[in-house]
Amino acid sequence: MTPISFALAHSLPEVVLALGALLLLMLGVFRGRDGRDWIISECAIAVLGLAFLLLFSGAGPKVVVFDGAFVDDAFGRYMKGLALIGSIVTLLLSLDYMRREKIDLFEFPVLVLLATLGMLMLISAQSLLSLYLGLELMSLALYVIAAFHRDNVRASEAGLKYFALGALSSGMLLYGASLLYGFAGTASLEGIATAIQGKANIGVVFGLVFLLAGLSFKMSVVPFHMWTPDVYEGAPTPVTTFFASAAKMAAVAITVRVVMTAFPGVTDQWRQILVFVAILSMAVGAFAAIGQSNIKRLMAYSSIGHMGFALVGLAAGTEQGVQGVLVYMSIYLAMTLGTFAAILSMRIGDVYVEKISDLAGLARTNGPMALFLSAMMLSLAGIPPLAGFFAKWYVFNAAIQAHLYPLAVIGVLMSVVACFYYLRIVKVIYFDEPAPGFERASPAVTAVLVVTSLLVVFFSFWPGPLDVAAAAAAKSLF
Amino acid sequence: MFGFGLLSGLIFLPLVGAAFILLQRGDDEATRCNVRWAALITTLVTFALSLWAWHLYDPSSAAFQLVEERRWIGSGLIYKLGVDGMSMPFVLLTTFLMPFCIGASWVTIEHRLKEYMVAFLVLETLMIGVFCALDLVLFYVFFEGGLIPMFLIIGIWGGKRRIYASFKFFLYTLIGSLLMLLAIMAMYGVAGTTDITVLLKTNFPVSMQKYLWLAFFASFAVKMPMWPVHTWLPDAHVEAPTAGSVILAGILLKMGGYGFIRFSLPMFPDASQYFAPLVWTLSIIAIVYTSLVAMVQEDMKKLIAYSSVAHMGFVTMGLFSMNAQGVQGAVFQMVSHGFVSGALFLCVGVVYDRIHTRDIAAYGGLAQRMPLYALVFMVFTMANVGLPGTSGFVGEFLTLIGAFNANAWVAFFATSGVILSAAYALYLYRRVIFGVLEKPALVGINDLDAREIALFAPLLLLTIYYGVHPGPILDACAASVDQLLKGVDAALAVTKTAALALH
Amino acid sequence: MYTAIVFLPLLGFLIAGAFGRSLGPRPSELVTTGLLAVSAVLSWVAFIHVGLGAGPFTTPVLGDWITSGALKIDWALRIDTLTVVMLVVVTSVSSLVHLYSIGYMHEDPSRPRFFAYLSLFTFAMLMLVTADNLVQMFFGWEGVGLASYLLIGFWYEKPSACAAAIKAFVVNRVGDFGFALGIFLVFVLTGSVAFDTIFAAAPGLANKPIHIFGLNADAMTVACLLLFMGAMGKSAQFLLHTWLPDAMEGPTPVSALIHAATMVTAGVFMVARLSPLFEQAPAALTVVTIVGATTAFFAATVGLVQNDIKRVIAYSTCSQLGYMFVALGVGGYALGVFHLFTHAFFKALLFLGAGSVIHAMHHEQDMRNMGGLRKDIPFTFWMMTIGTLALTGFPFTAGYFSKDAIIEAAYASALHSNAGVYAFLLIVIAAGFTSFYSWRLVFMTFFGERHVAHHDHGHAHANDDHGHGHDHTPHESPVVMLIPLALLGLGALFAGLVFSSPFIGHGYDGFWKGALFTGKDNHILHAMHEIPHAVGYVPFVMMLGGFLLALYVYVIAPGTAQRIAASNPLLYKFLLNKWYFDELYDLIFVRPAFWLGRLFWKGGDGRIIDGMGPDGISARVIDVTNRVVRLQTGYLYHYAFAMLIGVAALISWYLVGGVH
Amino acid sequence: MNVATVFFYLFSAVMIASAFMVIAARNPVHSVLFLILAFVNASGLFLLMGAEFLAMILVVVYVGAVAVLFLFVVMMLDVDFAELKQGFLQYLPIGSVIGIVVAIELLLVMVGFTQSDAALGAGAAPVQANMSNTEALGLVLYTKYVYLFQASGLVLLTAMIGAIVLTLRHKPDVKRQVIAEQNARTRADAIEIKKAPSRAGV
Amino acid sequence: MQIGLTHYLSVAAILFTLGVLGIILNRKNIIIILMSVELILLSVNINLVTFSTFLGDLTGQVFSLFILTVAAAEAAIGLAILVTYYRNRGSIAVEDINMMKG
Repeated sequence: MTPISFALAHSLPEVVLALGALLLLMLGVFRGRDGRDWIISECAIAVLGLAFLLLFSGAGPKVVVFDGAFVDDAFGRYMKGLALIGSIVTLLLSLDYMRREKIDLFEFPVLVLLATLGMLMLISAQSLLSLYLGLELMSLALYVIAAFHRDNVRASEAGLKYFALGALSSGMLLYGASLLYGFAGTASLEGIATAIQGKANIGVVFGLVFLLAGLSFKMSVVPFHMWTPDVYEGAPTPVTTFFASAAKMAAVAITVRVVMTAFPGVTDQWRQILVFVAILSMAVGAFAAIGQSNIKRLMAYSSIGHMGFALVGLAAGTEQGVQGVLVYMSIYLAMTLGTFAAILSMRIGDVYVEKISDLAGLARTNGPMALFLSAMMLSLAGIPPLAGFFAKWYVFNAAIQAHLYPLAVIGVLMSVVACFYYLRIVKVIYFDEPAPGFERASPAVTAVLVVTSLLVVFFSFWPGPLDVAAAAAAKSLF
Repeated sequence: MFGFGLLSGLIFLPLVGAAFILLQRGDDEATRCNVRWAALITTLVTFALSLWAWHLYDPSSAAFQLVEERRWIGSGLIYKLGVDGMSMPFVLLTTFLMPFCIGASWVTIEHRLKEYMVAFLVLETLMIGVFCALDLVLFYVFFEGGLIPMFLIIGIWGGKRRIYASFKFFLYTLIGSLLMLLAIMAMYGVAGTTDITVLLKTNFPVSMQKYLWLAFFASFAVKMPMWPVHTWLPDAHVEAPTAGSVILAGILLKMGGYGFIRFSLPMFPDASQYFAPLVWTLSIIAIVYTSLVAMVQEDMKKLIAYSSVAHMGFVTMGLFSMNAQGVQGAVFQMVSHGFVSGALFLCVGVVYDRIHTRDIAAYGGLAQRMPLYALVFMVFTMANVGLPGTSGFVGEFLTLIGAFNANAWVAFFATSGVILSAAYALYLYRRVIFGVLEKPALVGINDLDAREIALFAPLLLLTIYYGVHPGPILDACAASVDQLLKGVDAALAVTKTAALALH
Repeated sequence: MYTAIVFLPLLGFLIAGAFGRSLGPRPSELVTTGLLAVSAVLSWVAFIHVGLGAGPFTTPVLGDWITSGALKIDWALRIDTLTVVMLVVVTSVSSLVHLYSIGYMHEDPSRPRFFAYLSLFTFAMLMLVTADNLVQMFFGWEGVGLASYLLIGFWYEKPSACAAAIKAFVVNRVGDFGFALGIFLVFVLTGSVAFDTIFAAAPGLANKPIHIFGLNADAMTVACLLLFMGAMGKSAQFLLHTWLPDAMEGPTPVSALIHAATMVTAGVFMVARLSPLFEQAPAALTVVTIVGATTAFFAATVGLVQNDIKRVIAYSTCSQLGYMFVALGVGGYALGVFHLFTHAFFKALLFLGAGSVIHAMHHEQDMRNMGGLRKDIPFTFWMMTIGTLALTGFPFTAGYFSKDAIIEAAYASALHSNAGVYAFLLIVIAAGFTSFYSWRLVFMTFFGERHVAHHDHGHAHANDDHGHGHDHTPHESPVVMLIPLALLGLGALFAGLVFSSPFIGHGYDGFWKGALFTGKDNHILHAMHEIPHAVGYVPFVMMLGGFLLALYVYVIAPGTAQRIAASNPLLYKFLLNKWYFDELYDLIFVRPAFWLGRLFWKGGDGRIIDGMGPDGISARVIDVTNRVVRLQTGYLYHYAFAMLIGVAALISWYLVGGVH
Repeated sequence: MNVATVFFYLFSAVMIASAFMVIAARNPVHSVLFLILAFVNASGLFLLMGAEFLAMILVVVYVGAVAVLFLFVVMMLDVDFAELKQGFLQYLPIGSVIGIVVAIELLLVMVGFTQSDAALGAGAAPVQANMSNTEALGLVLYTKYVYLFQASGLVLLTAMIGAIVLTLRHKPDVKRQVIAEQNARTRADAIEIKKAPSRAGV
Repeated sequence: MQIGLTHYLSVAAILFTLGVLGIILNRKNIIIILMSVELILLSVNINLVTFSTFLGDLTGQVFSLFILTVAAAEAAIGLAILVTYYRNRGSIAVEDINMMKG
């Protein structure tokens, strides 16, 4: 048994987050409720930033600690980095919004910290037990912040739907986990792989189905996606950002880790499931989004579609595929954060608006923002030379190299359909007659929008680092 | 140049201009003037630079020249540029046509001028990139990226149905290209790289070639456009602003043909041979069918757009006849069509700017008030018809002779297009230029002004010059075409031997 | 010198075209006419030098044009006897027409344009006749087509002129379609398009089979037929003749130059030029004969009943071209060229004379509105009479030598071929018709009652301001118009007499020096002298018959014509409507083309391609979207149900499909 | 058929029946009560399998806390129960068909459920024969599973924060006991003595 | 007849299905959904304990223990959200929760 200090050294970011959350909670409680300032949020950002920096302290080969519950490897660090970025940006974006909506309670950053902690635990989970606990820590915090605008009926409806279905999905995941445990006699992912020994058993496959169903819910892929549009629409916008960014990173990371670590020998089995949900997700994401008029809802369907694309890479089941997923998620993160930053800039007076038609003629009322948002949309559509294209290149390339031709063909066809609604937004921005202009966005929001846009637009000039990092991360899983 | 080569400079120079324009503040007349001049100077300097590149280029060599290469993504994808005989003419065509586009928009674009010029300059970057890229993915990036500025150009500054047209244009071309993207990935799987120079030497299995060929075909056929995937073109042309139509017809269509020469023929020779009858059939249908359709059009731009489809039919037919005349003729036809159809769209633009309609029925008798215009229009109409002595003839003649060499029936039907092209082009000319000037709107119409003359004069001279002396273009691509065909023949011979060995 | 001959008209065109508007009409006229006159003089020099003297055949290369793979095309001038004959014809007639036009067009505001076009035409025609390869010939070929188009449509305000212009161009293109294919085939067969190479290769290609268009055929026959199709178009032969009468919409000098003397004979020139090829393709020659004879007959019948003075001459041209092709078809290339040569003079004379008449009548062209003009315009009358005599083959005029020779040659050929019999019969009949309609023209125009008084002046030329400000009495034309008439009159009278010996007589070999190729079995020139004398008189008899009949019908017993027409209404209508060719073509080509175009556009592009393609797909996408969106009901239990169905589907998939 | 078997069937049957009643009962209060019954029977099944500690926890935590919480909320929300529960049947057929299919498929698999050859003894925490269930759990919970134990602590903390942040309301006009203030009160500021004139009325 | 793995697993499977059905078939009361979730978790617990017993491995029981913990937390949060919703909407009928759809 390794000394606890060793284990803690490898889980430093998590430790920092846990302690930070507790400290900030106390700080918040003792400061009292009347001081509605956001110093807690800024401290939380600092804590997350510290955790992000600490990720790089642990660069090294794969290490499993806490009796097989926790793994520290390049893959985990990569995805944790993404999740942390998502959290940091979420808090940045929330500062202004929460104040204006008068829900700037100190619990929010604390809950975000706890959720992020859950995500990191989830990403590092090496057994079904830690997977479940990480997932629940994340989910419970997310349920709460979805309904955080407690006087808003939409927010509480969003929280309620998210909770009820989330609980169902946890149940499914647990049922699957129990079957896997029963088959393998151990909850360790590597132990399961050893037990399976490359031969698929119907019980194992059932366990796999239920487990992946649970995870699919968190990734919001079809048919476990139904909560997504409602929750995205109803939840406060920064929370939606959080769902679409950090939470997705964690869910995808653990899915990748589960199938790669626990089921490496039965690729054919889980690939069928992934292909099934990937195709459905791409299709539903593409088709349903066309009918939307609320931009948050549209982004929900968009994220569903994008998860489908990411899973195309995973379905390849190769190192290349995992690299593709990593690159895809990184670029998707930038695009999502940028888009939500733009959505958070859509404010008329003190009211945040969410209709796509509110963007009409933005090019003439706010040229730079129009440019940035259009870049985001076209990148989401996967049009070169924007970053979104390279994301698609990686995953589809992996699928092609794995000879998943029909999947790839369906994928590109769906991306054409999806392209339609992204283009429609560009059309609204550039071609339509102007609607009333928006107020000046807060510096943090503007900064996020500018930085992500530059990343997306100029990614093709310097894609090397991301490629290298993702390749290294993917390698650590094999 | 900052560690990059001439071609990089060529590609990114317009971007510099675009950045400069973006930095301009305000919307007063002085700023507009600055923006116009900045755009014009950028395109002119780019053109000058491309002439310098042409000067450095050695037409007698079939190798890629002015090559530059750097790491890009991972192991397989590189940033590699270079030109050979098949791309050099197109680079020049692009840089040559751009100043005309800027000039054509000088006074007609009044709102959102800055964005307009930026869109065009970005488009220029992407178009030059397409013809210079020596990495398949890099090519794809440029190829596909061009959709964005064009989408905006049609959508913002277009006509009544601009939104329909811009979406149709975008999605239509996108769907084809994405299939090509998959094929690129498959090729990457075989060769482990997307370096075009390596891929040109890679022998793809025959069965795989067919799928790859079809995927590439899906993209290029839409772009060309070939029948029956041509319907986006008339809509896009009709709605686009004049300069947009010029670029669309002048350069964007050529990307499809360029793709066929650069990829389909040399990389998939067996499949090309296998599918040649299909291409021929489609080309013939394109020529005859669209010519007939052109005849009954009531919108000038639409008519010219349909005629573009027919002319591109000659290109594809020539390419897949797979002999020197056919391929060289196709290259020439593309270049020539670049400025002829571009000029025709400019012609339409001239009267559109004055009367604001493209309805043929709204015109008639323009010769009376606009003799100069009538002359210019006549020359380009004749070039469009393929009259010997204009550049339009050389390409048509060479492609036809090439096709005749490959299959007499193909040439037979395609040649009948020559009759039809005369019919629709002259019919248009008659309805617009001839007749009595009796429409009240036309009574006060003015002839070409100095700016317009300056626009047309170079095009007109080139049309005639290349008609009687097409040597510069034909020579430029001769060596490369020769090498291409040798490669194709060698590959076909290998396959044939293998097939014989099996029996 | 040769370069100067060819390019001086181009220079004239450029000067008049580019600077005509600033120079003004008069300088443009003078420059173009002057340059052309120089060119004409030089041509005669060349003719004497090369044709009559011992000047060498040369082909100065001006530069390269198209080089692609094995295909190499140069800009070059091929100078041999055939060329110089054509040079002389073209430049002489052209310069005379230029001169004539100064008078004829003197009230038209667009004179610089007109003269520019004329010079452009001349340049193109010269390029055609000096071509050293098929493609350069094609260049000139299409160039003259363009000039013809421009000149026919010169009065662009007239819808009929515009229509005629397009018709001329398009019908010519139909011929060019064959010509182009012919060029391709020749290139495939010989690997070159240069005449020297082709001619050298031709004997080796005789009787060579080729698999083309899905059938096995004789290579040379196919090639020659395709090339001949081009000739048919340009020379307005039967089936492709419809454009020529309509082309009379152009100003009359144009008709004289292009549609009588030069351009329409390009087909004849082409076949003569390609005689080495045609000699290897007897079957093709047979076709040439038949087409020529049919045209000669057909055009003559139609010419019998036309009322428009220019149309009569136009049909006459058509008919005479048929004669030329008969000559070529039976192997008498020199005969064809000779007739071409003489025809140029008398037909140009007739047209210019007709122009003079029209000028006198203030642009009235309908002969029914004329009559009795003999006294008003005597000079024109006499010139027209000379022309008619030449045309009908009155002894020792130009036509007598050339046309009668053709009839004799046809008879000679009839001795051993059915096509020859056919040709002989038809052209003999046509000779009679020719005489009849020619004299009919003269009688209707210059004799009888005056009908000028009641003609509707503004009707035919609504936009032509010519004649305004004049009184409406016929008047003789100005001198600039009469000089060309006189010169051409001389030609019409004496060209035959002077040149028959070198062209088709004893000076044959010394004159042509191999520019025309005749196979070793081709003895037609010899054979035609061996025919019975009786045959020699047949043309004369036919001419006389025609003359007398016309005299009776139009002078002695006016009104007979109407009676004959009334008693044979069907035949009359059939002829008057030119055998209904225009209507037929309209019915089977033009209308279906437009109909198809509309069908393809609305039905093909609109309904099928767009309907099934982009529009259809986007509509389906919207349908799917609506359905998918409706699934998102907002109800928790539906959401949960979807999850359950997902899981159920997956586990059923594995349970039913088994674990793979 | 031994006693264990009998009890198995008894517990199972009652549990399933009450589970069915949980979802089928018209009155939510009844549902909660049936839920408690189901938990108790499950706890019996646990006992049969020798998981005594879990059985107790189930009764204590679930029946004692969670179920009561449910009951509390059901009562508190004061919903008109008579109105609820309609429309259950209209949706029954398709839902139950799918449900039954799932159940049958699950049963099919469960009946044939086999464990990996490597499974026996592969576990991380084998049961020690000489140790009670509670003791064994206690031994591993704070050692092997300390990480998870801490994590579950955080989960509970989160739930706590969540419940508070969502439901706690500060009503400005509600009076609260502030002890410091109470203690700080003096007679002087609490009482005021006023001379009231007699017989003058108030 | 010995009561084996299969029996317990079957009972758990039925319970699981009932739990899921409870969520799907319920129309009126959101609390029933929360209870159905508890049923599902119970079935999982039965599974885990069964496996734990039959494998002679404590992990299953530890797992089950954590599930109980988390389930309690979940119930708390679920009820909290429910209360919030009720305060906003005045109803907890499942059919009323459809402000957002499409």
